[in-house]
This record gives sequence, C-alpha cells and structure tokens, in this order.
Amino acid sequence: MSESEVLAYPEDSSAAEFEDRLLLAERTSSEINQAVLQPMFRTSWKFWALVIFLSLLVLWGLFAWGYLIYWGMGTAGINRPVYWGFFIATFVFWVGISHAGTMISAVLRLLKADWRRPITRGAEAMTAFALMMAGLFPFIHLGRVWKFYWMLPYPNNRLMWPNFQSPLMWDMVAIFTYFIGSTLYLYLALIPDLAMARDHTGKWRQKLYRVLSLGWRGTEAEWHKLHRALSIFSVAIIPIFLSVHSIVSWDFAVTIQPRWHSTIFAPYFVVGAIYSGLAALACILVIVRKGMQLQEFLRSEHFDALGKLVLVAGMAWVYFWFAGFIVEWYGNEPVTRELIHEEVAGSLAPLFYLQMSANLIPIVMLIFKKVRTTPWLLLVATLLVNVGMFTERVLIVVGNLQRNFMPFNWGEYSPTWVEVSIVVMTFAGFALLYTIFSRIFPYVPVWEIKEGRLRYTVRRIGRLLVPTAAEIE
Amino acid sequence: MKRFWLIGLFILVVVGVIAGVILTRVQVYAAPEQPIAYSHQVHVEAGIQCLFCHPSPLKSPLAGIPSVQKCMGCHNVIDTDNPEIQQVASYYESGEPIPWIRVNLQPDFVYFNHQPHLGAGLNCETCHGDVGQMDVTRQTVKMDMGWCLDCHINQSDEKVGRLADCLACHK
Amino acid sequence: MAEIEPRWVLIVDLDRCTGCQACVVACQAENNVPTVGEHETIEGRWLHWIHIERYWEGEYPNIKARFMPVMCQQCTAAPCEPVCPVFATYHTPEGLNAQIYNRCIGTRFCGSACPYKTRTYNWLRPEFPEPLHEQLNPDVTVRSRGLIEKCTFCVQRIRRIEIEAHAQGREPVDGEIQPACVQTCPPDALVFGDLNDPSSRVSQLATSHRSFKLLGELGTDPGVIYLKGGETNV
Amino acid sequence: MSENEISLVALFEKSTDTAKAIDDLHTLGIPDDRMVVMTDVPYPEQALGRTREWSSLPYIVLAGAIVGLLIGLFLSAITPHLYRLDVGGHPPVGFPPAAVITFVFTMMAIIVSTFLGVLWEMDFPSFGPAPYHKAVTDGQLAILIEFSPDLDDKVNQVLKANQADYIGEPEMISL
Amino acid sequence: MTKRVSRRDFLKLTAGATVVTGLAPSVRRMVLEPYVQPPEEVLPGEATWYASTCRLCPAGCGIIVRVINGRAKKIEGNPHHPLNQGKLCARGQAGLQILYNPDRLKNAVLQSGGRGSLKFEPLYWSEALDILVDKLETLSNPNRVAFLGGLMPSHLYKLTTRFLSSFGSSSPIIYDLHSALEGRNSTVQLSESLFGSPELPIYDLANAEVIFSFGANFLETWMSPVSQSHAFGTMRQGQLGGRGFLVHFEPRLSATAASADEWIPIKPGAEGYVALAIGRIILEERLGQASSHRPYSILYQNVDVQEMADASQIPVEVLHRFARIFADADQAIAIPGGGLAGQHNGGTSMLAVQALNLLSAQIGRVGGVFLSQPGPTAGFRQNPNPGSFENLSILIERMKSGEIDLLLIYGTNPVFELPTSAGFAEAIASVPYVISFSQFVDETAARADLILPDHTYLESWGYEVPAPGAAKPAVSSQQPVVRPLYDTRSTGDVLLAVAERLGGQVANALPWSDEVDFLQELATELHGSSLGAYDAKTPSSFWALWRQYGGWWTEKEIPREPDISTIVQEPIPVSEPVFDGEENSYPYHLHPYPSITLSDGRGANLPWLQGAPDPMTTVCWGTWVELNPETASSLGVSEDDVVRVISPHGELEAPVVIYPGIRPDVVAIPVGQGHEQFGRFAEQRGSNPIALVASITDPETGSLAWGATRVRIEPTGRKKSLARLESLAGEGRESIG
Repeated sequence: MSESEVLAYPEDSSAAEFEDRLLLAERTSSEINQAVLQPMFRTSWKFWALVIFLSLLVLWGLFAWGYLIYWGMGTAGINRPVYWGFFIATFVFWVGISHAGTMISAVLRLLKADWRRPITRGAEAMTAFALMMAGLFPFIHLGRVWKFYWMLPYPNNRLMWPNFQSPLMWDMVAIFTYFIGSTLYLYLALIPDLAMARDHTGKWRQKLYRVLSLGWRGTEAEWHKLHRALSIFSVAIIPIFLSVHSIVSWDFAVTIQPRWHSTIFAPYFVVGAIYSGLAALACILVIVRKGMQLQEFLRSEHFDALGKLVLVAGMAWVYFWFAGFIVEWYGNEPVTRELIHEEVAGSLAPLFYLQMSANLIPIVMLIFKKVRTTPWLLLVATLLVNVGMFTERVLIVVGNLQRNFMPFNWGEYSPTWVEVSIVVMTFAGFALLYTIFSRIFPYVPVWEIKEGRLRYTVRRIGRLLVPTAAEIE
Repeated sequence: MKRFWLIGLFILVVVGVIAGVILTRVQVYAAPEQPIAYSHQVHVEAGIQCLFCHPSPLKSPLAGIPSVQKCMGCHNVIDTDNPEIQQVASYYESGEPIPWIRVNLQPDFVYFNHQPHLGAGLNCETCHGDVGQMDVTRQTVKMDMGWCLDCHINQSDEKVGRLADCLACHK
Repeated sequence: MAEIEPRWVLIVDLDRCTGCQACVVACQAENNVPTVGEHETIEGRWLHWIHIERYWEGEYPNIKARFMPVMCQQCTAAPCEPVCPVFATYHTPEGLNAQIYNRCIGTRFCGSACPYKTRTYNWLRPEFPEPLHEQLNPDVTVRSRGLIEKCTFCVQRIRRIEIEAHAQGREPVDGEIQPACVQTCPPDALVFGDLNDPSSRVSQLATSHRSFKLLGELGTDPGVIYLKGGETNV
Repeated sequence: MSENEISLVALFEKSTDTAKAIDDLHTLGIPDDRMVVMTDVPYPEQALGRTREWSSLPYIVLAGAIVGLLIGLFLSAITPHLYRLDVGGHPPVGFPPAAVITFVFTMMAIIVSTFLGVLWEMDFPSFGPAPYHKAVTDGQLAILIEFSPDLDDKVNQVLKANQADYIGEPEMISL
Repeated sequence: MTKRVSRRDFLKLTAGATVVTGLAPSVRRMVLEPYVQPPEEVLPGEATWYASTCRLCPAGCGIIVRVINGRAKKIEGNPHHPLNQGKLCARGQAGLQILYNPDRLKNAVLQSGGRGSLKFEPLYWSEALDILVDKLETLSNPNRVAFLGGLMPSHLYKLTTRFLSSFGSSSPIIYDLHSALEGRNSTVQLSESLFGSPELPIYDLANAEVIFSFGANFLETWMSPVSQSHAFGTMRQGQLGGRGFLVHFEPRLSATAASADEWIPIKPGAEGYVALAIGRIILEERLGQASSHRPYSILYQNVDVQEMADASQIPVEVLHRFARIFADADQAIAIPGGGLAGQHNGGTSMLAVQALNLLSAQIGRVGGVFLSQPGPTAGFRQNPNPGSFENLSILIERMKSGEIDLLLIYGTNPVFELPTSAGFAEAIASVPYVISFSQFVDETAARADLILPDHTYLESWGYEVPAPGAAKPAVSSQQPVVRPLYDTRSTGDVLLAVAERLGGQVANALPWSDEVDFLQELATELHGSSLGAYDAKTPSSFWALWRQYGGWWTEKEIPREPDISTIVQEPIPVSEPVFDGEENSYPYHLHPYPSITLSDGRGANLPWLQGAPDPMTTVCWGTWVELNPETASSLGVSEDDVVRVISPHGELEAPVVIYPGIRPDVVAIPVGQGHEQFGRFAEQRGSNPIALVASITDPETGSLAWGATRVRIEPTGRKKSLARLESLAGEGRESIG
C-alpha cells in the first residue's frame, strides 16, 4: 500500500469504518436495546418448526434412554473390552465444548480484549448448555442409574462414603463446580440486561424478567459490586476450567491402559477442549447471526479475532498431539505399537485420517483472513474442527480400549441405534436449549456493549484515525 | 399472598416426608397378619424354649420354622377344640404347608447366618426382641446395614477387619 | 480366626491344564453366572468368570497350542480398585479383590482399568427360563443387569468352610477350602490355599522355578500364580 | 426517609451534566449518601465525582474459601477413615486425590460464596417498591435525591441548570 | 360415617406413603412355607449332599449333589470315588440343566397329530401303559418288537434283556454315536481277541513315562476322560523325578494333542502303519527290553519300514526316533483310540497299536495296560456294551422291510446320530408303532407315536460299573437326589408294570414290585464281601451305605493282568484304508470329532455346555469348519466365511475357522450341533457333520467308519460371525506388554 493511497482515503469514511467496527456508531441506548430485544420476538414458523424438530429428536433420545435403562447396557454397542463407547466419548466432547465460554468471557475479560463484548453471552450460554449435556452422560452410562446417589457424599446409616480416590468422584465434583460456576457467571452478567428487558417488555416476559433481575436498578453501588463479583469469578473460574478437563483426562490417564496412561493427557485435553470449544462457538455465532439477524453486533472483525484464537488453539493442539504421539511411537511398546498400527493402518484408520484431516485442514484455512471473515467459510472450517475433535474423542475412548495387554480379549466396537439416538439427543437438546435461550434472554450483552462504547473513541494521530481505549476499568 | 402458598407448600413437603418416615417405620414394626392366630406369648409362658420349635440356629444359617408335624406333635392332644388348632390340623391332614408371613427379612444380597451369631454368644432376644411377650410377632428393630454395623464395627481390633468387611455379609 | 489373616492364592499349573472347560462350567454353576447366548457372545459380551485362553505357537506342522485359564487375578495393587467411585470393589484383609454387587452402580471404570480384562459386566437382564432358576446357588447373589461381576475365589465357599471349622473349634486345614474350579479340575491343575501358611501346598508351589505371574511387569502383584508348562518341576 | 424530606428524580442525557449536577448538589450540602445515581452502564468510579464504596465481598469470598477447604479436607481426608476400605494398595488418604478434591471444593465454595456474597451485598432479591425510572435502561442517567424541603427550589434550579431532561417525584415501582 | 380403617388398609396406606416418600424399601411380604413332615437329614437352609452316578457319558463317574431345601443346586465329583476322585468334567457339571431343563416332557404324551406333527396329547400313565401292553399283546410274533438302546443304566439293561427274552424277542440293540466315536465296540472286540475278555482296557497313564496316543482323545471325550485327565496331571507333574512324554497322532490338533509334547498330523488311516513301523524298528534294532521281543517277532513279518514310511508320509528317521523313545522308556503305552476305530482299517490299526504294548511288555505292569478286576462285582457286569453299526444296519433293514411292528427306543437318538445314508429316518417311517422313553422331544422322539418320559438321572435309581474302570473294583450307585419334578416314570418301573399286566412267563421273569426292589436284591450280592471300603452288618444298612457312599469299591487296588490269547501267532495284516468319495471330486477327508462339551449332541440342549467354548477354537453356540490356512487360501476363504461342505451323501453349510493345527487335506467339523428338535437351546443351531458320513464299516469289526468319507468344499460368498471368546485380531498370542 503506497502512502498516496492512504492519503487518498477520505477522512470521514475512515472514521466511520472504525466506529462501525467498535460499535461506536451513533445509536441511542434505546436503539441498541431494541436491536437486541427485537430478534427475541421474531418467532417465525421456521423457528417453531426447528423447535418441534429438535423436541422430537430429544423425545426420541429420551425414549432410547428409557429403553437403555429398562433393558440394560447391552442395548448399546459397548462390550468387553470396549467398556466405554460413544457415551463417554460424547461426554468428553461436550465437556470440551464447554471450555470456550470461560475462555472467551473469563480469560478475555481479564486480558481486557474488548472484541469479546458482543459474544460473551453466547459463549457463556454455550458453556452452560454444553455442561448440561455433558452432565447427562455419566448418568446415561451408569448400569444402575437409579443408584447414582451412592456417589453423593452424604451421611448415611451404612457409614459408607464415596471413594474420593476415584477420578469419577473428582470428575463429578469438578463438573458440578464448573457447571455452577459457569451458570452463575452467565446469570450474574445477565442481571442488568434482564432489568433492561424488564423495562421494555410486558406480559409473561416482564414477570419472568422481574423475578430474575432480582430488583436491579443500576445504581452505582450495584454496578460496583457486580463488577467486583465478575472480576472474582473471572479469576476463580480459570483454574476450575483448567482442572475440569484435566480431571476428565485423568479418567483415562490413571488407568494403566496403554495410550491412556499418559502424563501429557491433561494439557492435551485442555488444549483440545479450547480448540473444539472455540470452533463450536464460532460455528454457533455464524448460525445465530444468520438466524437472529444480528449482523449489527456480530461482525466480521469478531469472527476474525475468534478465528485467530481457533487457529492458535489448533496449532497448540497439534503440538500437544504430536508431543504425545512421538513419545508413544518411539517407545514402541507392544500394545502401544498395536494401537498406533490400528490407527494408522488398521481398522481405525478411516477414523484416524478423518480426525487428522478435519483437525488440520481448518488450521490451514484459518491462516487466511478471507476464511476468518467470511461466515460460510468459517462455518465450514469450524464444523470440520468439531467433526475432527469428536472423532478424536471417539478414537481416544473407543480406539484405545480395543487393544490391551491380553490379545485374547481384544475387541471391536460399533455404536447401536440407542447410542446414536442418545448422542443425537444431546446435540438436539443443546440446540433446543440454545434456541429457546436466544428467544428468552438478550443474546447480546447490552450493558457490556454500552460499556465498550464508553471506553472507546477514535483519535487522530497524524494522518491516521485510530481507535483508542480509555483505561477506565 | 403468594408467599403464604410457598411457605404452605414447603411445610406440606416437610410434613409429608416426616409422616412418610414415621409410617415406614410403623410399617416395619407392624406385625403382619398370619394365616393362623399363633401366639408366641402363650407358648413361651407355657415354658417352651425358642430352640424347641426353632432347632437349627446352632448349626445352620436359618433358625427354621417348625414343621406342621411338630405343631401336631403337641396339638394332637392339647387344646384340640380351638378353631385355630383345628385349622392347623386341617393343614396337616391336607399335607399343605402353612403359609406363614415372614417377619424378619433380609434382602437377597445379604447373607445372614444364625450359627456364628449364636456361637458368638448372642441371644435370640438381642435381635428379635422379647418375642415371649408378643401375642403377634413383629419386628423390633429395623434390620438395616447400620444396625448390623453397630455391632460389627465395634469389635476388637483383630476381629473388626473380618467382621466389618463387606464380604462378611455380601457375597 | 487366624492370628495372621490368610492370603488366598490360586496356583494354576499350566503343565497339567488340558483346556477341558470343566472349571468354566463349574464356576458358572457355583456362581450363578448367566449364559448369555450366541448373539451376546458374538458381541463380545460373554460372562465367564474363568475362561481358558488358547495360544498358538509356530506354524503347521510344527505348531503348538497352549492353554491358560485366566480369571480375576486378585491383584494386591489392583488397578481396578481405586477407580471405583463407590467402593464396590476393594481389597479385603485376606487379600481378596472383593466385588460387592449390590453396591456396584455400573460405571465400568474397573473394567476399563483392569489390565487382564477379567471383569465381566451384566449387559442385559440375565434370564433363567423356568425351572432353570432352580439351579441358582442360594449362597451367591443373583446379579441384575448393569453391574460388574468377576471371580471371587468362591468367597462363599471360603466362608462356608471357615464357619464350619470355626463351629468345630478348629482352623480350616490346607486343601479343605476349594473354589468350584479347583474342586472340579480333573488334572488337578488348580491349587488353592493360604500363601501366609508356609507349610501349605500353594506356598511350596509358589516357590517353584516354574512360577510366574501374568503381566508381572505391571507390578499388580496378583493372587494367581501360574506354573509354566513343558518343564519338570525338579 | 423521614416524612418531611422531599425526594426527587432527575434524568440526564449526558454523563458530564450528571457529574456537574452532582457536584452542584454537593455544594448545596447534600451528601453522597442522600443521592443515588442509576445508569444503564457501569461508569468508572469517580466518573461522576463520587467516592468508592467499601465492600465486604472479598471477606465473604475468603470465608467461603475456608469453608470449602474444610469440606474438601473432611471429605478427602476424614471420610476414608470412617469406614476403612483399602483400594489398590493405596493408603486410605493419598495426597494427589486429596489435593484434587480439596482444590475443587475450595473453588466451588469460592464461586458459590461470591455469588451469594454479591447478592447479600446488593440486598438482592429486593422486589419491593423502590424509587426508579424506566428511562434509566434507555441510557438516561438518573439521580435520586433526598433533601429537606427548604432546599427544594435550589435543587430544582441546579438540576435544570445542568440540562436535566426530567425532574419529578420518583415513581415507586415494584421491581 | 368414618369408615373403619382395617390394619390391612393401613398397611396399604403406609405402603403408599413409602412409595411417595421413597424413604424405605418397598413393602416386602414373603411367605415362608415350612415342611409338613420334614425329611430326617434335612436342616433348613443347610445343604445336604447326596451321592450318585453321572450319566452324561458311559464312564460312570461318582458324583455328589448339593441339595438345599429339596432342590439340587450343584454337582461335584464324589471325592471318595476311585474312578474320578472328586473330579468332574464340564458335561458332568452341567447335568443339573437336564433336571431343570425348561423343555423337558412333563408327562407321558401321545403324538396325536401323527408322527412329526409335534402335537402332543398328555396321557395318564395307566392309559399309556394300556397302549404299550396292547401293542405287545397284539404282536403276531415276539420277534416283531425291537428295542433300540443307547446310554442305558445297567439295571435297566438287565431288566430289558430279561423282559425281552421272557417275551420271546431278541436282546436290545445298543448303539449310540458317542460310543461309536470313541470306538467302544472296536476296542471291546480288540480286547476280546487279544486278551480273551470283552472289556475296555485301562491304561495306567499316571505312571507312564511315554504315551503314544493314536487318535485317542483321552483328555476330551474318549472313554473315561475325567480319570484319564487326572492321571494325565499326575503323569505331567506328579511323578517322582520325571515328567511323562506324550506323543499324539491325529490328523487334527485336538485338545489332547495340544496337551501333548509332540503332535504328528498323521494321514487319516495311516496310524496303523506308524505303529507297525515302530514295532518293526524296535525288533530289528533290538531296542529296549529285547528279551521280551521274541514271542512277537512273527507279528511284524510282513512289515517293511520304508513302505510304511511312504504310506504314512512320515520319514523313516522320525519313525526311528519314535521307536527309540518308545522302547527306551521303562513305562511306555500306546493307545489305540477312537480316531482309529472310525476308519475302514480300524480293526487292524488298533491291533497294530495295541501290539506295541505287547512288544514292550507293558501288559499288566505299572504304567502299562490293565483290565479292570471285577472282584465281587462280577454279578454287576453285563454292562450294555455297544453293538456294532452292522447289527444296527440289520435292524434298519428289517424295519424297512416291515419285519418290525413295534420299536422301543431308549437313550439314543438314531435319527440324529446316524448318517443320513444309513436310512434310519425312512426305516422308522415304515414301523407301525414307535415308542420312545426320551425325556426330551428329540429328532427320534418326534417320530414316535408315544413318548413315555423316563426320570432324569438325578431323579432315578440305578448303578453303573465304570468302564473302563479304575484300579479298584468299583460299582457306582445311583439314587434320586430330588423328588421327580414332573409326572415322569422310570422305564424300569414301566417294564415291571407292563410285565405284571402281561402276566404269564413275563411276569414270572420279572417278579419285582419296582426297580428299587430289584436293585436292593442285586446290591445284597456285595454285602458279604470283605473287600469293601465299608462294612455293613445288615443288608438294609448296606443298602444305606451303598447310597451314602455312592457305590461300592474295594479298599485296595486289585489290578488284573490280561491273558494274551493266541491271536498273536499270526502276522498283523497291513490293510489300506478305504475312503468313500472319489479323490478328484472330493479332495478332502472329513474329520468329524466329538465336541468336548456337547459330546455327540446330547449336551446340545444344556445352555451351560452351549456357552462353554470349544477349547481349541473358543467357539460356542455353533458349528464351524476347520481348515488349514493353506487350504483356506487355496479356496479363497477367510475366517467366518460360510462354506458348503459336500460329501457324496449330503451337504452342510458352516462358517470357517482357519485352524493352523490341521492337515491341509483334512476338514474337521465338531459333532453335536444341528438338531432339528431338542428344545430351545439346541434347535436350529449349526449343523451335523455325521449326516454327511457314508455308511461304510470296518470289515474287521463292523463299526461305522465315520472318518472314511471324503468331501469337497465350496465357498458360498456369505459370512456369518461365529460366537467365539477369542479375538481374531489377537492372532492367538499370549499376553503382550
């Protein structure tokens, strides 16, 4: 770009561009309110058709679950030695997805990355719903789900407490903590917007918002305390978020099953979770933006930034994957060798190459800004990531169980309709919750955007107009 | 007032739970209706020992329910006019067992053995209560795992390892 | 009660084992192990607590087949035990890897953790069409669907003899306690006893130069000790 | 508020005007605790010329953390001794599992106590009738002032002088 | 107005509360039913062990049955029994499932819809006996009734023989597939000609240094597998200072071969050649105890070692090595097994093998070959020795030509067990009336008009002389361990009742009121003996101890040395095996072998046995075809590919198991599956290789040459997963890691 070209830019249009990017365009508060509230009322037949379709999928999945409970785990495709199948793989996948919300809203909040503002709520909601879906699987996969309460630590006349040496206990506690944390985090940040919605709606919605906004008036003291609480949350939830997927990885790593028994599993899982979670978020944002006509708030620069994050997480994932793989390959231990052979050239090869290509191609794609800023290309890339990461979970859980120290007891696994229905149920359930959430609660955090407007201005430095942030937080 | 209903509902739930607890206890301790109006009290007061009718707890896991033949051993001559006794006699003649309702019951996955308990010096009354004072037999304790453990876990150090072991009762 | 707790071990003499399956059926009869049928077996969901693995060595015509009965190895450092969230499996003072069926909630974590893959799972509701249910051993819990079961060294038989001996005021003698597989094994390939009793047959056999432990390099310290085949003991 | 006090609500378009109005009200002798500023955006402290408020939230969180730590320690270190069962040759209490459990319970308590603490601090939920104006969430800055009747004119004057869009009796709204 | 709440209602209410609050286990009301008159020895909740005899195969092992509250719960070996010494095989363990089989016949039935209709009409026993008596009385000639028996209790065989002879008809014909596969008939004939006694010899495996097993699956189904397995264990690790050496000659690596130190995949029918060559080498090279050779040199006159080596495809050097191994051992046994008997040259091959024992002077020595000493049990002998296939063929011919009006069948299932080419199914159709005593509707019972189900062995009386026996003279007694579950009736009692109704000489010949009466009378014969392991003062106390011990046996071992008869004065003939089927169109030898679990198919209705895997392939619940990897690749088939096996007499389809332990020119298929009728666990499962077998017999013994059929194999292109325990991906490897 030559200097003359820069000079050729008319000053006004340049300023407008920045304002646009930072949502600084001249819009009154109430206009922004309406812009966020209006999509919540847009419920066309397509919306209801989607809701009904998803509900049917969920109902079918619930039937499958009932069938599973009534007849036993044998209706699923799991067997000996593949004791864990799609259920646990999907569980790990959903827990992974849930990591993006914290990444966006806690990490980026702490780092004061202001582009996060319009997407935090979407990310937090995703976390909460993904955890709900993940939380179902420990129940689904229990052989005697009606006895699940034996895992709860409560005083009883049997004097029996749960075994806290079991990673499943850590898992249960950590996921519960993370679920509480992320839900409360979502809720706290939602209160001012609920108050806003309360003031601008009627009928049942107003009643709902009234109750949920707890009497928020927006006084200085309230804002101050809310800020304080959110800061504590941001700090506190990051170790939780790291611990959750580490613990999930320890479910596998504490066993002496070859390829599971790995010290790199915890960071590898966390990075993988961030990778898949961010990709899922990008995916959802593209869809929601289209579905709710939120182009005004969710702009290409958000996708650009998100795409970059996905790219970074993806590269980190490759690094961790490779760091694990090279050591296992080099060690050449018999069972590990068998497992790697199975993946690279055996019955798991199709899955393995699907996994690798679906995880690597998006990394190449996302290098290009064009991909990051074009919604459909971004959608393709991030969907690929999710396919890849789901496959990766299946390979880790199912693939590695197919081979063990006793060749006599090796086995193969393929899911049955019950497992597929239940897995689909959680995807449908997630989509359903998300769809309903987007019509009931302000999808874009209004107050955060308004706050952002306060902080930013466009300044002229020499010939250039640049956005600057005021250090006021 | 809405809040009143809320509190009302809460109280209802609490009362329901407490009532449920009490009722289930009552039900555990309630004496079941037996096919024959048999009275332990009458027999014990007549001087019959527990082991006369229930002879096997010293050598077998079960105490044993007396056979109809055993009943008839005495009631061939004693109190033969009593309609209840005549009913026992009719069972005997038809060769049908008397369908007694079990009073003290353990679930399938609990393996209780009378013999070691009596061997350790426990009396029938320790667990079954003073049956000799009961007209209709009923359970006097809720025989759940906590109750078993009350004894089993308070044993000397060399014994507690075995006695508080799950495999002591679950197999 | 013994002053030192016994350490129950099972010796499997591979030189004697003929692969005849008597132990497999005896175990099934003693422990109420359901038969799962053809389809479930194809799916890899068979339920034998003890199974005989057959290994091939060499190629035709210089080929050899070896048999190895494999059951729960009753590891001391059992990888399956700590992972159970509800203590349904744990280690007893007498060295048994216990599985409490009524406590099991069916996470199958122990199954995934077991390096020997000897833990079996009740995938479907077990069926005993009438009057086959009459064959069920009243000393052993009949398991429902959705829980893990495995070889217990026939703990009910251990207890039966112990209680009997105790009632007679004596200690069980070596060889008196026999799990069903040991009791029936036609070539006497299985020997059961107390490793803490230096005079017991298992203690002597365990010191044989033929003895080895399955996957010994994992350090699980199994309570099943194998004696290598094809060699004399002298 | 005492009976002979007047309360007023004033709405402003701009934060600068609001800050100015607050300053002017201060000069009229109305202290900070008689004024409530309501906004739809969190203004930085001192943006409107008022001092920071003291908050007990960190102490609540700290107390929560200690409770969580104790629960975690109880569950991971005490309960294994209540019914002793050995697993896998591990000691009944191992450092790694105990650390995980203690950590997670501490974090859980921090999260929960933060949430409860902030609600406590904010007196939430408080649905009862409170002075409020719906224009706040449309971007207006509202000042709620309580003062003695003798300042009535002066206050009105100050507010008008600072481009208050609306001055009136606050509506008591069931929130 | 207030309704009085009864206590029962109150209980219901509390139950409701329980359900609602979910705080207590739901109401449990269990009914306890005490005995009306308790049996003496029964303690409630405590097990009682009854001693009896296993009847799942002819071996006659002693069992003890654990009975709790009147229900049999577990079968174990009788620890005092001299034969099995407390041990029991898989089949013996599964006997409970015969008792509790859901497909048992619960009473006498008439097949009212015609034969094969499977429409059964229950009958009272009196009606059923009326029919039987009527059929016997209306016979034009007593020779028009035939009794076909299989695995029969000894006392029933005696009663039947008595019954038939008093009636004027010929003795029962005994034939069953299990015995045929074991070669019992041929073995008995060989013993008779060699030792002058029609008995099954005992091989002292426990003390043997070297064992050459020629097709004897003595660890699986052959003869007395439990006692032989026990002896094998001792041979392996129980001998002082040594470990026995086992060489197994068989076309397929059976489980016995797998336990052997060496397996020689021998050409089918060539076993005799090897034995002859070894004998010849021993003689020529004066190996071992040369002093004992002299009387037998004539036997090997016609043998040329090189010829034998060529014919058996085993190099001369190998034969020399074996000869040295065999001759150098102090105790060496050669066992002629069932695999030999199933060949066209079976008789001569078995003679050639047995001759090795003569040559090395192993007859009657420790670690050699014995006959069992009957001692005082002689009166109990008269075990039903299985007849030859030729005898049966004569019966089939007579049936076909309408010479039989009434056929009685006990303990065998010829429709399933005989080759299709034997034509039994057509023959039975031409018999006007067929009565079966089967407990199950098997293929033969389905073709009967009347079924008079016997008790199962756990509900009935009897005894069995173990054959081949133990070193101690022994009789195993059998007694009911539980009350009969259903309205079945002991066939012995049926015969006695029929005899009573027939009256006349039949009634005189069978004067007992029931079979127990007969058995008690028989048992008193042993009462006087001083050799017994227990003493009884009175006959009735002897009867009690006889039941309590599970039989009678002596304190001490009394082995018996056979007398070697004059047959050994002639050279052993060298006879070539003959096979059915043209070699070009049927290139493979069919090798049917008895399944270790299902035996000849009579275990197929027991789920425990169906679920117990085959030791070699780990397959259960089905039939498979074993192919050498080379054969499989030449046919282009792999694991689980369904192939069609075609013989000149039939065909079957089954999935392939690639089996590295089988000759490339041999196809092995286990026997036992392929039942059309036999209850839910057996029906429509797998296929029966015996159906393909040609009905050619060994001219020497008249036994069915079940291993002398050739087949061809065609891939079908379909696949069917076999239920196997082993993972194919594991490739038969041991633990890795």
